[in-house]
Amino acid sequence: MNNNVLVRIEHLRKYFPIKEGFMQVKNVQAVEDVSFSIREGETLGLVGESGCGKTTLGRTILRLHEPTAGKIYYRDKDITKEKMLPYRRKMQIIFQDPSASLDPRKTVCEIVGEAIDIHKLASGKTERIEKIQDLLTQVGLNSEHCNRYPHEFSGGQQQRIGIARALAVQPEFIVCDEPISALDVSIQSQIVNMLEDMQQERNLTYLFIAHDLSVVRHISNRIGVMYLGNLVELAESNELNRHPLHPYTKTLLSAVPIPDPVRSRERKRIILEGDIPSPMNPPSGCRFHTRCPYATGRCKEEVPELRELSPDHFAACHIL
Amino acid sequence: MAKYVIERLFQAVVVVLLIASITFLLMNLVPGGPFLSEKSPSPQVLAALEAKYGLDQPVLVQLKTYLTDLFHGDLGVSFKMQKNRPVLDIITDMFPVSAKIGLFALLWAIIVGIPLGCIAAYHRGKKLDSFLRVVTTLGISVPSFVLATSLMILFGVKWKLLPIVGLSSWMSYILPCFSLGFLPMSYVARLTRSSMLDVINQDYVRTARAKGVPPWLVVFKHALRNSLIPVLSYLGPITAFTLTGGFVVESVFNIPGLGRYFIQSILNRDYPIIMGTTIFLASLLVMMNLIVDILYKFVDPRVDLSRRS
Amino acid sequence: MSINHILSAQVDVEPILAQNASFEFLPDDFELASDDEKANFIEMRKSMSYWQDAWRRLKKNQVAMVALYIIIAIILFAFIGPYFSQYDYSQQIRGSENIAPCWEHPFGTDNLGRDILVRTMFGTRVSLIIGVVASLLVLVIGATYGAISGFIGGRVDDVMMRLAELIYSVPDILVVLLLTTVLKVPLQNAFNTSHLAIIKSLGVLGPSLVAIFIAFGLLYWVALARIIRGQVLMLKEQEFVTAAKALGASNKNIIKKHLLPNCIGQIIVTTCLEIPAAIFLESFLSFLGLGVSAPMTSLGSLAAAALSGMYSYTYRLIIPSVILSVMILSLNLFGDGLRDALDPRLKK
Amino acid sequence: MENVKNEEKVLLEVNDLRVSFFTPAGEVKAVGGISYNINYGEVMGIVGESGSGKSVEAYSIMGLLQSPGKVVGGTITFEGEDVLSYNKKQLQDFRGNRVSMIFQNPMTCLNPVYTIGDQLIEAVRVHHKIPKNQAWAKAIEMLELVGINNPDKRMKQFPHEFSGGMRQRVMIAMGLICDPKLLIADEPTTALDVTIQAQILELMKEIQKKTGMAIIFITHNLGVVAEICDKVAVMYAGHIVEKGLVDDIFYQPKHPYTIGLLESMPRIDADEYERLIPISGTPVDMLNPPAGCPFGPRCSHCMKLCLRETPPLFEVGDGHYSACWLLAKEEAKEGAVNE
Amino acid sequence: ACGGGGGKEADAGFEMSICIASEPMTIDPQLNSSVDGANMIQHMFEGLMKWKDDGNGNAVLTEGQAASYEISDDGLVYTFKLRDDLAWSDGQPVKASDFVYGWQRLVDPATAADYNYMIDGIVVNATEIIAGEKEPSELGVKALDDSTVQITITNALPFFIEICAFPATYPVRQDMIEKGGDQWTFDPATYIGNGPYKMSEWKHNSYIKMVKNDKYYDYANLGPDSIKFALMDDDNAKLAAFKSGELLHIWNPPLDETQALLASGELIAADYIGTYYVCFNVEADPFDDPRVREAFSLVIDRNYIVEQVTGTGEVPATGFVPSGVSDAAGPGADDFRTVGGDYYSVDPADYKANCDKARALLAEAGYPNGEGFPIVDYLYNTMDLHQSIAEALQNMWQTELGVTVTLTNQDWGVFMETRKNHDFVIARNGWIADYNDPIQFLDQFVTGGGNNDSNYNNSKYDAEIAKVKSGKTPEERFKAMHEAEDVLFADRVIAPVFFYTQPYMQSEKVKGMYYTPLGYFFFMYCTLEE
Ligand SMILES: Nc1ncnc2c1ncn2[C@@H]1O[C@H](COP(=O)(O)OP(=O)(O)OP(=O)(O)O)[C@@H](O)[C@H]1O
Ligand SMILES: Nc1ncnc2c1ncn2[C@@H]1O[C@H](COP(=O)(O)OP(=O)(O)OP(=O)(O)O)[C@@H](O)[C@H]1O
Ligand SMILES: [Mg+2]
Ligand SMILES: [Mg+2]
Repeated sequence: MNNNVLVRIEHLRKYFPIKEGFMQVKNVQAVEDVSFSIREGETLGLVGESGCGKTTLGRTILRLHEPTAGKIYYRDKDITKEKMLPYRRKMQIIFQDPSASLDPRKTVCEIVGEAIDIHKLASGKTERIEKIQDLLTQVGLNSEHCNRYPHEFSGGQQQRIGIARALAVQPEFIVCDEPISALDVSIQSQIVNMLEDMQQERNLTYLFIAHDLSVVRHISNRIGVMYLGNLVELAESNELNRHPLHPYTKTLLSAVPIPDPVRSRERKRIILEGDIPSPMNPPSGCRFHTRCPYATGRCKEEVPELRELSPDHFAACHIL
Repeated sequence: MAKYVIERLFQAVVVVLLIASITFLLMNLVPGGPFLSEKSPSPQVLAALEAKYGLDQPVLVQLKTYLTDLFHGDLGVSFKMQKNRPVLDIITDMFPVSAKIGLFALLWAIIVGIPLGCIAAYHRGKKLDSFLRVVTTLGISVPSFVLATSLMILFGVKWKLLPIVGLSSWMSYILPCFSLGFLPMSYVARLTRSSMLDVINQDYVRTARAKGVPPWLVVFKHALRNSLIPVLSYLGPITAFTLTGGFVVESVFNIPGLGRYFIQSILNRDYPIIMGTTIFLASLLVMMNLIVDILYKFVDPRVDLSRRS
Repeated sequence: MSINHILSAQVDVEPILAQNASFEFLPDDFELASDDEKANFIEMRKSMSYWQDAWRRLKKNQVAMVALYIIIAIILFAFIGPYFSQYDYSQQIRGSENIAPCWEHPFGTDNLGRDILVRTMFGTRVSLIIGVVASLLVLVIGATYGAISGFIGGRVDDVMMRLAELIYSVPDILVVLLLTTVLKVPLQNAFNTSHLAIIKSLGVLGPSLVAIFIAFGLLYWVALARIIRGQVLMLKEQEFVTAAKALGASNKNIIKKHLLPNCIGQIIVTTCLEIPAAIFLESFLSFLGLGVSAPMTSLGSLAAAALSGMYSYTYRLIIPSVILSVMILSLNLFGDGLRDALDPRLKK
Repeated sequence: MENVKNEEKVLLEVNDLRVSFFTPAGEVKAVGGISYNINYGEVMGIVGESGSGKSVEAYSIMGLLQSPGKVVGGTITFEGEDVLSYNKKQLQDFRGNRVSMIFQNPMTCLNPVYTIGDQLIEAVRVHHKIPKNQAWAKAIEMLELVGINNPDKRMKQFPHEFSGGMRQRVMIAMGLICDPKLLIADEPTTALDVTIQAQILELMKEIQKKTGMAIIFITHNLGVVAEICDKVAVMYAGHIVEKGLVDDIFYQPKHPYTIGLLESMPRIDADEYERLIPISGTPVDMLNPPAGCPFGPRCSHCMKLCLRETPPLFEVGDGHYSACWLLAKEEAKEGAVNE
Repeated sequence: ACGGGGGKEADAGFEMSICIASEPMTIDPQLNSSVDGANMIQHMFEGLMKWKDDGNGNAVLTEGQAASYEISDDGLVYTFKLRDDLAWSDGQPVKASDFVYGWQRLVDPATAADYNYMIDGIVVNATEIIAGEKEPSELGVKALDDSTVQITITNALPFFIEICAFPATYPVRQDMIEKGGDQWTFDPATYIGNGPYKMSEWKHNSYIKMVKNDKYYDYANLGPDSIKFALMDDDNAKLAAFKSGELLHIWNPPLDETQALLASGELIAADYIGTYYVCFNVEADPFDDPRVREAFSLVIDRNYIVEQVTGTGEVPATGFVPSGVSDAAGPGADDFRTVGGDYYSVDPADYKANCDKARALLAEAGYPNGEGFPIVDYLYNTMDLHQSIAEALQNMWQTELGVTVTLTNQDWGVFMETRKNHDFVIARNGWIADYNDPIQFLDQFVTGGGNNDSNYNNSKYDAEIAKVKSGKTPEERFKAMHEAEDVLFADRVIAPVFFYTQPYMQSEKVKGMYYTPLGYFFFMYCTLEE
């Protein structure tokens, strides 16, 4: 890992317009004013409740959604308005649900080969096949699997196919959008290890999205916590785990179940009241104030800035 | 909701006008004209007729005149089939006849078709299902002229059970309504079956069973309502078509309905009637689609009318 | 925690062994198994391609298989049958008019002394061709249109769907009439002068039929387009489409390679329903004089013509109607089976 | 907890239950002979990976197996009655009333076209002929119990107006509304995110304390099991490979699969980065279940014997069972040597 | 004669339910141009002359509203004396002026009546009025007083008296037409007639019902209490309704049933003055060669067609003007066909010889055994009958001549336009007379004539027709007409196939119906016998 910034986003916003009534349009504010940077070779974890905008953020960075506002830089080049085809080779994504992300009517060969065809990475048929088999071996599948269909594989194997597809273009940066949440416990660790190995071998940079802090903590160098479209905390991963600052991060940490009966009996949980507000009309001020046990009048009115509270530890909260 | 309906009605007017214009142009492009006959009328007569009905104008001028008249509620008079009779009279005369038969046909199609579909889905893969599938597919594979004529000959001539000509008593409705409704019935049954199959394995149906709800209630309360949407979508246009009658059924049973008239008007190149019936049918179709869209909301509360693209 | 943890806790095996008398330990039982042995142990499911697998499932579907056999029989009847007949569809045998079914003419003869059996064979052939060609046309156009409309979405979708609605309401007979007349001369010339066998054979069917195909292509795809559009609207949100986008695939490729293949079930079923629609349209148009050119015939026109002899020659109506119904029935039942077989989601 | 527990009285007994699916591809032995008991007021966890037969087993108890699934052997005894021999009427009365079930996916388990109120009331009224307003009151009471604010208003809303967590709570309310003796919760929190999962777990603990019903809690998340269960059964490929009290399983695991599971999970409380230890290999295909120990191919200590014979459940402690030949290794070796 | 017939039996006494066709285009006497319309009009209106039963079911011409008439010696002035017991169905007297109005209305360009050609060139000034050059009031039809109508014609035409029985010349009520406007025919209140029956109900596309007109002079002798013309277009439905007893009289049962029905006597083939023929486009290659046309005509096995294909008693055609059209001597004597003779033999025994001759002709024209003959297309309009005939013709041409003929059918509208535009090589054609005179047929082929679909162009022929038009005596006229037909056949412009019949079925219980070979059937004196 070095300190070169690979991907940087500034004040990124993504709103989804939704038709409401006659000629009216409302916006789902899925990502609201998020800025951070990812250094080359590092893994940035991104956690948050379901629906808080993690996937949207990840996809917006890849311009699979067009950003509503803000800028995306790749190696200091502003790619917010660029043609994406050349960057598709550099930036890839691994999806949450492996079975949904593989076309059920394509063989593994066709799925992995598609990337090679699009970017014309192979000069001939044989080279193409070789490349594909090479990739499959790398992700722990063998070449016999080449002519099978996704439904013939288990979840873990399907995720491997997805990873092979992402690796086919030899990317530098991969958005891992909850790559393990749909997998079985016994398989999760295989994939996590594999991602780690790949990173080692190819000096990859990951944006690792999940809502399970324990996995994210394991794999990430730094972790960002999102709540309702906002980035509320960002810190080095052990730091975040040991000294969470934002009330929401604390809740999140306390909610992770611990596979240890005694400790889990002892543990005190912070249970949040109420549900996540709708991103269509988010609360004013700090978006967390409606559920925050420490909310004050100020939280209702003023949007907290993401401040560096200790070195490399940022949080957005008025009471800190 | 009201806003939505108004918006849709506005769209409907535009669509119908477009249809009217296209049909008008098409109609004029097709060879033949209303005044041709085996003994062709003398050129003077022809010229007089064309002048009388405005056919001597360029087509676009005719179209403009037609549309202006249309806005004043004037659909013109028949050129040929019922010479000089106002088209509006003809439609108001015939539509109720077609509609009455169509309504009964639809009723039977729905009342029989939906339960048949449910039963077939519930017995999926069993003998009964196969049997019902064959019957309903037959419904869409027998040409209507074969069905109608055979029924007429069997019931009217061979067994003399039912009257054949016209609509003299309720008995005379049986055969036409049955023939007209057989295809929609089969279609509805097929649709119900297939959408029911999608629904019957849904988690909430299992939830209902887990609550101890008896099987028939599970099917007719929990599964049916959720599988109605495709059936409704089908029923929209088909209602419009059935209410305006079927050419074959109306010819065979000699029912003075709109369906037969529509086809005949084309064959006779009776321009005002072609236009009138087309506009009427298109309006009905658009209206039915609107009604169906509103019904969606009642069947399924998740449907958000304003969000349909 | 490790294996030692388990090894440290040993149990008394005798009572358990006692339950299963035939069981005995072998000397090398407690040696570690090699990787090969493990690999052999899991008997991998036989690798089958998508189509092999679909075919296997189809074969298990009795209704679909019976339907398939009937379809094959009908195809043989229509395409091979005439070679076994000593008559031709237009051959008028003087003195053999209006013969009831007999050994010489199993389906009898018509008022011009033509063998109805061979005419039925040709009629079946024509109807099949009409059904298949027309529905293929519908398929290609409807699927493309629907997929584009659904995939692009937004304004384009709005406009395309309104256009489809328009087409739905324009009187089809007018269009067929127009096409027949507009196309008559050029087609006739093409038929008469062309040396291509295929165009010549189209000539036998007549210009109206070509017009019907075109009309089908122009008008009847609306239903299919709507269905495909709905399906595409759903599919395009699927992650494998996003994945293709992320790889940089073009819209055209996404539609062609991912969206359409995944609508195959819907496409098959709708196409199977289009087949009778096409056949009926032809017979209805024959009825209006816009169908296949005499003396060539179709099942629809055979049936329509038989209506004029319902009392004296009832079998002339029954024969084509039954073949028609059975044909459409089998096509649909087979289509249903194919849909099920092609749906990998149904696979467990 | 102890005070409400009807100590040691068996509520449900499952004995050698076998369930198969007869698919076109062949017989899928989804459950291959499992046995366990649950006492009144007990919470039993069933863990195991996806496809190991947890749900199928639960459905068999409820009589909800869909074709082509069939119970091909074993018995299920509930309060002394043989559930498998119930006729339709008895089964209807049994379901929802004496045993109720919460399903895996709260988003799809409520009928989208009826209001929450309708569905809750229906659950009462199929079993008790009580007037509507009484049922209504009861439903409101249940919604309050599961912590839904403003139940009066909520009763008239449709499922899509509820969030996932709230729907799961409605499902729980529906499960509890007839005061069942046993609640089967099939992965009630898997589809929810951690904060809501925590809410639901708290809620279930609380209710269990109040009503004293027994719960079968199906999940594959060991963390969740650690929080809520008294007993645990670990399933693998249609078999129970280990069962025992929760502390036994977590602190004294005696099956390589259980050990693997515990080890493969990253711990939120770990102090240093340590590489995860995955269970290698992929789960077995239930269409061709191997003759020996189904876990064999993935087990790093797999022995020749494992590939030949399915290990029986050995009792390794008080109520703690494990099915692994390793437990017999030394014994048998000695035996063999002795001979 | 009560009860029976129709759906509702008990109430209305004897109802004669008939189906001859579907909804008529119009029942306005002047505007009507169809046979079915004419049949209905003739029951509700009456002209100066009318048709009556000769006792054998054949109609003969007799005085109608006129009590008597006189013809001037030069045969140009007809003076009709009206009966004195005439009244319209609303009770108003029928006056001579009503007749004048009717005749004038026929030629008034504002009316745009198709059938103004019936008196075009016959009645004085008609041509000029039609062309808009003179006022309708200048027509040679005058009311001398309230009960005398005087008509002046340009030539002495024996058939003129028959035109006076033709619907287009019926009197109509000016006040009603002005009151009801274009729609006066639809409402029984404005559709006031002077015939034996009056319209009581018109259920569009279902039936037209008429009841006895108590103001009619012969009211006491009328038969059915009501006549119901069912308006149907499905042949099977008609037959079914006839078989089930709902209809007592129908026309045109389904094609394939006719042979059996004719054999059993249920179907009757009434004479009908009309010819079914094949016309060639004489300007289009290869039919610009009369030898080719003759060859095509000769190989038509007309006997086969009338026996096997049509099967309703049609007569193989041996010329253009059909049998049944009277010659100079008038009705009763030899008819035009017999006098004119056959242009070729239709004796089955001669068929082979005909074919041989045809092949020889074709070879002569440069196509031995059909070699080198282009593919020609036979055009017909959609109808079972036409299709069967087309198929039979195609077969004959192909097998006997070795040529290739394709068939094209077109919908009526397109067909009419194609044929009128001469956009064909061979086409089906047919002609039905409106009155009993050969000129009805022969007039067609004058150069540039509106119905000269063949594009035939022969000054000799034109001259003969001109002679007919200006002919002062019947003999003169008929001689010219025979000569014209000869010219036509010398040129082989057409290939007649058969002379029409009008097949009908009528319940055996019904008696007293009579008809003309022009297709007019009269039911007003029918009775029902149990
Ligand atoms: N295409 C879209 N149109 C409208 N709203 C959308 C769209 N995609 C996402 N959203 C909304 O944006 C918000 C953020 O969604 P997103 O998928 O990014 O959440 P997430 O954090 O990835 O959740 P999860 O953990 O469940 O995957 C949600 O409220 C979602 O409903
Ligand atoms: N309808 C069915 N047809 C065929 N096989 C089935 C069917 N339902 C379940 N199975 C098989 O039964 C086995 C057990 O499935 P089950 O649903 O009980 O797993 P589970 O343990 O609940 O998994 P999960 O954690 O994913 O819910 C699986 O191998 C599955 O393939
Ligand atoms: Mg997400
Ligand atoms: Mg499960």
